[in-house]
Amino acid sequence: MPTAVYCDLSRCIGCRACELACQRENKTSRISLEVVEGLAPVPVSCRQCETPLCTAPCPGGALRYENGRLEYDAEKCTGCGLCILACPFGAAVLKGGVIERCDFCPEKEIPVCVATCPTAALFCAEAESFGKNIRHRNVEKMKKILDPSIAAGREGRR
Amino acid sequence: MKSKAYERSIDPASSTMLRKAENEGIETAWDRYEKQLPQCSFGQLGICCRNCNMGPCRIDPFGEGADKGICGATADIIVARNLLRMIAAGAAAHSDHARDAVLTFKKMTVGEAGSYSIKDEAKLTALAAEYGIQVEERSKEEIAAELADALIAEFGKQEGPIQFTRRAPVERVKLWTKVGIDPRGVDREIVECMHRTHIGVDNDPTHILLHGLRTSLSDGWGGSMIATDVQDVLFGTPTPIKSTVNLGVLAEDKVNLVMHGHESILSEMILEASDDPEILKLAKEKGAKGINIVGMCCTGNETLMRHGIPTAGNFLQQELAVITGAVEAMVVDVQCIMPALGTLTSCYHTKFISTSPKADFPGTVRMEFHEETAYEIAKEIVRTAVENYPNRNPARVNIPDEKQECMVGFSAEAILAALGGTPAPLINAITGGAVKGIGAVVGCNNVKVKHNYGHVNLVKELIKNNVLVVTTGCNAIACAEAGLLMPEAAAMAGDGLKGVCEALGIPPVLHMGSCVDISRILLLASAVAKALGVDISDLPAAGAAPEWMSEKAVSIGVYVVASGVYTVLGTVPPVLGSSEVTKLLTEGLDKVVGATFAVEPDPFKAANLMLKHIEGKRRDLGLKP
Amino acid sequence: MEEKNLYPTICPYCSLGCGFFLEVKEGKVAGLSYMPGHPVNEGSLCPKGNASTEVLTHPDRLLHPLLKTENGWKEISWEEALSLAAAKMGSVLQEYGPDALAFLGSAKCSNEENYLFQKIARLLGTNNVDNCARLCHASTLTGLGKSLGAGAMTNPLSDLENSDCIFVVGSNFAENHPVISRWILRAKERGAFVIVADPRRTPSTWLSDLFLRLKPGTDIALLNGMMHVIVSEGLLDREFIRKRTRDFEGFERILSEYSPEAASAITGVPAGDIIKAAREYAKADAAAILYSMGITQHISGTDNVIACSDLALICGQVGKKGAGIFPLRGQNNVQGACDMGSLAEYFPGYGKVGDKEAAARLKKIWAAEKLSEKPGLTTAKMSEAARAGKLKALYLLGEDPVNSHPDSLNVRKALEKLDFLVVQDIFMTDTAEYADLILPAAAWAEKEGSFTSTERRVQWISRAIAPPGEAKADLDILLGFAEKLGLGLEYRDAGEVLAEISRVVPMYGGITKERLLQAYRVSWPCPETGHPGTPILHTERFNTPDGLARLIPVEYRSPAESPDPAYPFLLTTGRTGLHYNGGSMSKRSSFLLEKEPELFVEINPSDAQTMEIEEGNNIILETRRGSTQAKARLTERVSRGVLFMPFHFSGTNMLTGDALDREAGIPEFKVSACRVRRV
Amino acid sequence: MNERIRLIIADEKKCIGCRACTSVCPEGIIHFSEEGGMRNIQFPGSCTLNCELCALNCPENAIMFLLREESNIEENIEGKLGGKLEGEKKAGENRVLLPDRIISLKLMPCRKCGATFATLKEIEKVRKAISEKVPLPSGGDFWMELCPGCRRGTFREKEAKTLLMTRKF
Amino acid sequence: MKEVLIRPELCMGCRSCEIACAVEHSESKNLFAAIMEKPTPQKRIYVEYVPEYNAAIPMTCRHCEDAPCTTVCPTKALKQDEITRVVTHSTDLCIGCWACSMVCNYGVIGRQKEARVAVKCNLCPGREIPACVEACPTNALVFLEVKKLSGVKRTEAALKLARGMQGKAL
Repeated sequence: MPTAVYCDLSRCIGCRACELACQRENKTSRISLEVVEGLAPVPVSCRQCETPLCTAPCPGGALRYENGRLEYDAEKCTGCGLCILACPFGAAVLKGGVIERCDFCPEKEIPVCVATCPTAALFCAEAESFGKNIRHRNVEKMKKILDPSIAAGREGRR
Repeated sequence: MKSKAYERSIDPASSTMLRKAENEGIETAWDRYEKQLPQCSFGQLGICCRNCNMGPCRIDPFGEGADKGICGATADIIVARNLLRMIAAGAAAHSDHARDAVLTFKKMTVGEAGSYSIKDEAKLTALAAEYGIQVEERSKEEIAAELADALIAEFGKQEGPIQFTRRAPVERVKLWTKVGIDPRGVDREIVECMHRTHIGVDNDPTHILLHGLRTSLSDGWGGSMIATDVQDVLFGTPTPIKSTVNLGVLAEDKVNLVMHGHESILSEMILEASDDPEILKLAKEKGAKGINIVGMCCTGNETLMRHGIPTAGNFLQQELAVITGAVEAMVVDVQCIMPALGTLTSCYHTKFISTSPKADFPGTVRMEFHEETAYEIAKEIVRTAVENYPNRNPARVNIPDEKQECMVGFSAEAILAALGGTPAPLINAITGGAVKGIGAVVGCNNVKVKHNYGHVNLVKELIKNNVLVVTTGCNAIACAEAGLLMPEAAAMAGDGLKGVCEALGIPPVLHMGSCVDISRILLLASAVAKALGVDISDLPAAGAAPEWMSEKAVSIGVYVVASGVYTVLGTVPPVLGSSEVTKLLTEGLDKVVGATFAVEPDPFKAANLMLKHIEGKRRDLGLKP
Repeated sequence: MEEKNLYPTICPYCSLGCGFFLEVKEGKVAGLSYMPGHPVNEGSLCPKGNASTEVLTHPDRLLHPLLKTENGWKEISWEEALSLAAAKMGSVLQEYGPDALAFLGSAKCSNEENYLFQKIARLLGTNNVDNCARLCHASTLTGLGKSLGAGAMTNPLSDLENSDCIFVVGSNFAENHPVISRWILRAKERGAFVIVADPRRTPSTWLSDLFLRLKPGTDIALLNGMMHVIVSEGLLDREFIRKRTRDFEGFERILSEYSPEAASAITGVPAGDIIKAAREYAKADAAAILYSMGITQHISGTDNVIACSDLALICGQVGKKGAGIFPLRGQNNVQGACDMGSLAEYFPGYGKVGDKEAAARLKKIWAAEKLSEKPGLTTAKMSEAARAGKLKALYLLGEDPVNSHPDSLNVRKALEKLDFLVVQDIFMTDTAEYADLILPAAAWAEKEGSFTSTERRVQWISRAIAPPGEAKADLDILLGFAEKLGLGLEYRDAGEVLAEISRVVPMYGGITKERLLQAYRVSWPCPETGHPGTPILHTERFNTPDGLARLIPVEYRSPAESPDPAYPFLLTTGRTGLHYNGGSMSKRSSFLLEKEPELFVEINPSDAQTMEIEEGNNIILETRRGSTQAKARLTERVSRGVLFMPFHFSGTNMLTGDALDREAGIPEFKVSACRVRRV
Repeated sequence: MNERIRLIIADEKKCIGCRACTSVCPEGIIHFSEEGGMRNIQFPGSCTLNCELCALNCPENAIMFLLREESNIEENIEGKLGGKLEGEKKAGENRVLLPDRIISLKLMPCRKCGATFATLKEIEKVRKAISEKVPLPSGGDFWMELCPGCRRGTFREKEAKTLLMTRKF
Repeated sequence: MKEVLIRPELCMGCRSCEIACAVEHSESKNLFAAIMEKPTPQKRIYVEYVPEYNAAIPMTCRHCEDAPCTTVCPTKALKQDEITRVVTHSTDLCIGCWACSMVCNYGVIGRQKEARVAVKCNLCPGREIPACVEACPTNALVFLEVKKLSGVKRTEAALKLARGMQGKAL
């Protein structure tokens, strides 16, 4: 299941609970949040790309796309850090010879950043669910502008 | 975007009428089809279900959305259920037709069906023998009465086989029994279809389809076959006869009465009534040179093959006949009658007369038909037509010139007779390789296919390859219009078939009747199989329905396959939404009944599929390729 | 994996009362787990909550009682410490009388501890007992007390999801109570309209549908302006006004001066927006008002609160699902500390000091001979009295007035002037530096007791781990102290204290330790055993003698200080998401500190440009009371002429004024005139 | 097992300066430093450890070992490196002691913040690897010129921009 | 430019547009063949249901000006034509990072599971009218310039008014 931690930016209040929870769980925070111009908070973490560029230069096969997800094998990692140079998002860091990137907190039911997010802005889901959420929200908005007479008409049709 | 008239039909007469319609701003089935485009994909794939009011439910064929209905039915279940309901409806149409014929037959024996009589005593005796009815020292009415009771009992038979199924080769019957699809009374099977497809009953696609096979067999070897045989007893078993077809059969100076629909009971009486001197006199008075009765669709096939009454066209030509502006009355009973005729006839002087107690339409003159007063009503109908003659607007009349001669009336008995009373010459021709095999090409018209294009090209391709073609229904009329039903058409056949046709003086395409008469094809196949000492599924034979559209056609297709004949469909049935059902129909059935379906819209490719199948069977039988 | 034990607990930071589990391994805190089943936070936690365990394991924790000597701090035994404290306090009592003593309770301590603390004070004969609610929500107590009869949040937080319109005024909930955003967003998902009135463009405003950027301190003008619209457009709930309120006639008159245009002139909010906000609020089926210290920390704090309450009342938006007034409190037990009577003018359960009946009732239960009938000193007055030499000894229970009280220079002076200062805390604070005696206390998870969250939810915290070193639970320390004083208070544990509380405080009547352990979610009033608690207040009647709410007209008054040519900027203060109040806890989280390490001041980029200040420059801020240095942060969050500073770092409150609300005595932290220059 | 002295031979042409060797060496005897826009990797001439982790982990196979006792060591080295190595030859012994070797590689400054973050050779290698995977048009891998921090920042700014477009307040 | 515009009041929720879209973006462009194809053809228009109104709203790419998805796409797989404003997506360049999906305000960037790439409306290049619009049986989807749609709506409103007046006169 290629899932990733996504952020519904419209809900994010930039509180940084995610960073803190991640740091507590993983020693290094693998999600980084900054509030751009004090107005727009954006968390960045591994996008779990489905055609990950980071695997391209990996010499030992430590990073590979398998079973529909990006797998990392620290045993095989040479610590060369080339993957970090390949990532367009700068979403991973090399620390002590291993790659620190979001691995969904395997020991937890849900990643801690998602669990702790006070506004439920972060969520861990399959990529397509994001669009679905937004569409539903748009429907809610459009609902208001729908002519109430339609509703009456549809009742009859029902 | 409206298609051009010539893109709609290969028949010049039809194209002419379509152009006339366009000029007059008249809407036809083709126009309505184009307004339906694009058609609902869920419907086309058979993955919508309206069997309960939690629904309608539908399955996303691309797997993103719903993969189950509310009750949990998958695409496979929904498709199978929908297909079963189609079979049930088709079987119901045929068998109800049969019921009407048998009931008339029964009334006739007790003298309640005034003008009907037994026309084919030989067949009566043969049928009685099949039912073990004593024939010696009994009047034909007595025999008929007992036979009628026996036949009526077949419909509601709760247990035990339908008698006519035993006409099939023994191997076939054994197979049916083994698989558990040896049918019981057709009424029971249809009711069971409706029960099984009700919410929460049968939900295994294979299990559902097996019942589909059984139901269709109760139609093919029950309903349809009873209809054919009873009509033969009542109206005579067809024998080869010549006539004409196509819209050109309408007469410019006569009262034109078109008989459209399916049941012979009505048409036979109208034919009689049209000869009534009183009516003929009236016609003269009204300025007509006479009364021209013509057939349409399967009623057309019935009167064509029994009486040589000309036929104006097949299913898609029903509106075109009216559009000629020369039709005084369009008399209809049941099945395949477009409700659009109501609006259409109102644009002309044509009277749209509905007669069946079961079927009424918008804009009709209602003249309900009952056996007791059959002749009187028929006379009244003809009179209405005649009286309408003065209303005809000559300015709007345009009867196409095209009419085509044809030789029809090849009932199974007639074929045997043509062969000299024994199937041996045919068997020899087949084993000898002059005739590669038998192709049964049947079915409706469908606006999704250019009118008659599928029919004519498929048949031509088959005879070219020395396959003797038997035909019924709308395909038969299409072939007739294309001149394929003439002995001269042998010229279009391959050398082997040509030789056989010329020797016997028969066309390479044999007209076996209306769509309900596909039972005749089953009998012919059984006869050939028995003569070869094999099962039907071993025969070098294949079926096709290049332009099928009705639920009857679904039932036919299924019983033909269940009887062991490989069948190629020219339009896609609404089953592709289920890979399981599709696989079962196109592959799995081979293991069950020794035959499968194939779908191929291109008639040439379809012919190839059939030829390949026939060649395969020939090889299996050790016959010369 | 080794076995970890999970202990349910409640977050020690803000007043929402979020639940989580402490992971305890071999008697040590190993981490925390989320509690998705908790009705307030549904498992989520803000950054402070996430960092809360760092407090428990921090090396700075006080481990032994400390005595100030000439050679610095000296570790002494508990016996010595408590004897000393009792002796010193006793001698002051003897020499100067009870009112020379003062007790400053803590909104961070449990109900039981606060109860005991004020009981000690009152048994010693003084009402000089107060807590930090004075600094944040005293105006709520007085304001809502006057109009509705109960100074507390009317509905549970989760009820916000049922609101169709949420009007947030003077609250940056997204940073200070992040979990509230969850409920507001949920309401928004249902189509609710969210209005945020704030001088700053805070994260809370990001979630709003309408943002009213008012000038600091002009809340009454805004609220009256909205009410003007509601009255003149006939959007009020006449039936509600007739049946449930009184004094509407006089009230209506005063509004006439606050046309949207007039209000706009004062507040700086476009008149159109005021009208829109008024319509959305009044027309909603259920509308909620959320407010916080932006309303309360003004000299007109009480009036501000009343204005909010008036708005709710005339629209009938109180006492039903999704409609109510939500004062967002600060500390995790600020509600409880007030309920327990850790207040100069209230006995436990809000019996007024001076009310004979209330005193008699208390005397009976306490078996006390007499109780002082004179209202005690509030925090600010304590400082004043100390400076004047009238106050001699002070017992501080987990408070850091040097950092958290306004005008800290004067606070320091006051502390210096004291004869004896006891500070009971978990960390060394700036205040503790002035102490004569420091008593090391247990942190929240190291003791047991009940806490009352802002939504009146009483929750029990069990002891998960032992306190470090010799530190002791506050309750034990207080009991030891009382014993030394010979007050004869005998309770075996917090449960027994709570049992007494349920007899003294009517709305806690049905709340016992056993019940809280079973279902740690009872909302007061819960007058008797078996009562289910009351999530929504005022559904039938208000808590006033006649059951009717009062509509009290309030007038806009300009803040005590306004910008002038000498001090051209308007300085406002508040919290950031990552720190907490004086920061004695949050600044001990390495992570929180790493992200927000030092004092900063938000300044509008165009102001900065004029002053030639660049991002990250150190600048000096000066008010009439003091000056401090901070890093400049250029942002559009503040409008021109406005500065914002968080109050977590020492320095901010050198600048703030000590002008007080005349009724509630709450200081005006939110508005000071200020000038700025580069270092 | 006897303690054997082995020579570490690092191939300057192959080395891209990724530092994998420095991080895996159990004794930390391979050092690196960055100054003046260069990354310097310092290899000791020889190693007594019984491990070849640095060679195993080198993504470019740029490190090899030779036993000092092997004959014709000069040839070996010269043959393998295709160049002459300056070594100290002790009189009377057919042995070479190599001095510490420093491989200096040019670093790439981040186009945004100016801080150096990777060697040019590393960047080149990664670029090539990426382009084999995804047929990026020229300039399609703009991020290669940014340090990871600025990549995050750039991405963040882009997202923020889209967010601010919809945010009214 | 012409856009796929939505008239929710006319939508019956039949999802014909969704299927037509998936079929149009299949190898074979034929329904019966498309359902068997791998990777599964993917729709780029989404019919969302509004329970309160028993109505449905089709949603598809608006081809925003200054489209956010093109801004955040690191590999330029998403590109906007400067003149036509059509936002197109190249599956070759897509690395499946879903940054686009995060910033799309309409939630209309979908995902091809097997190919692991994003899919979105490209207004059916080579077609005069996009497949979804053509498939709509009730004209709830129209392919028009925004200005034109207002024109259509005005005409309709005028017609309605006129009919109403007639009704009264009668």
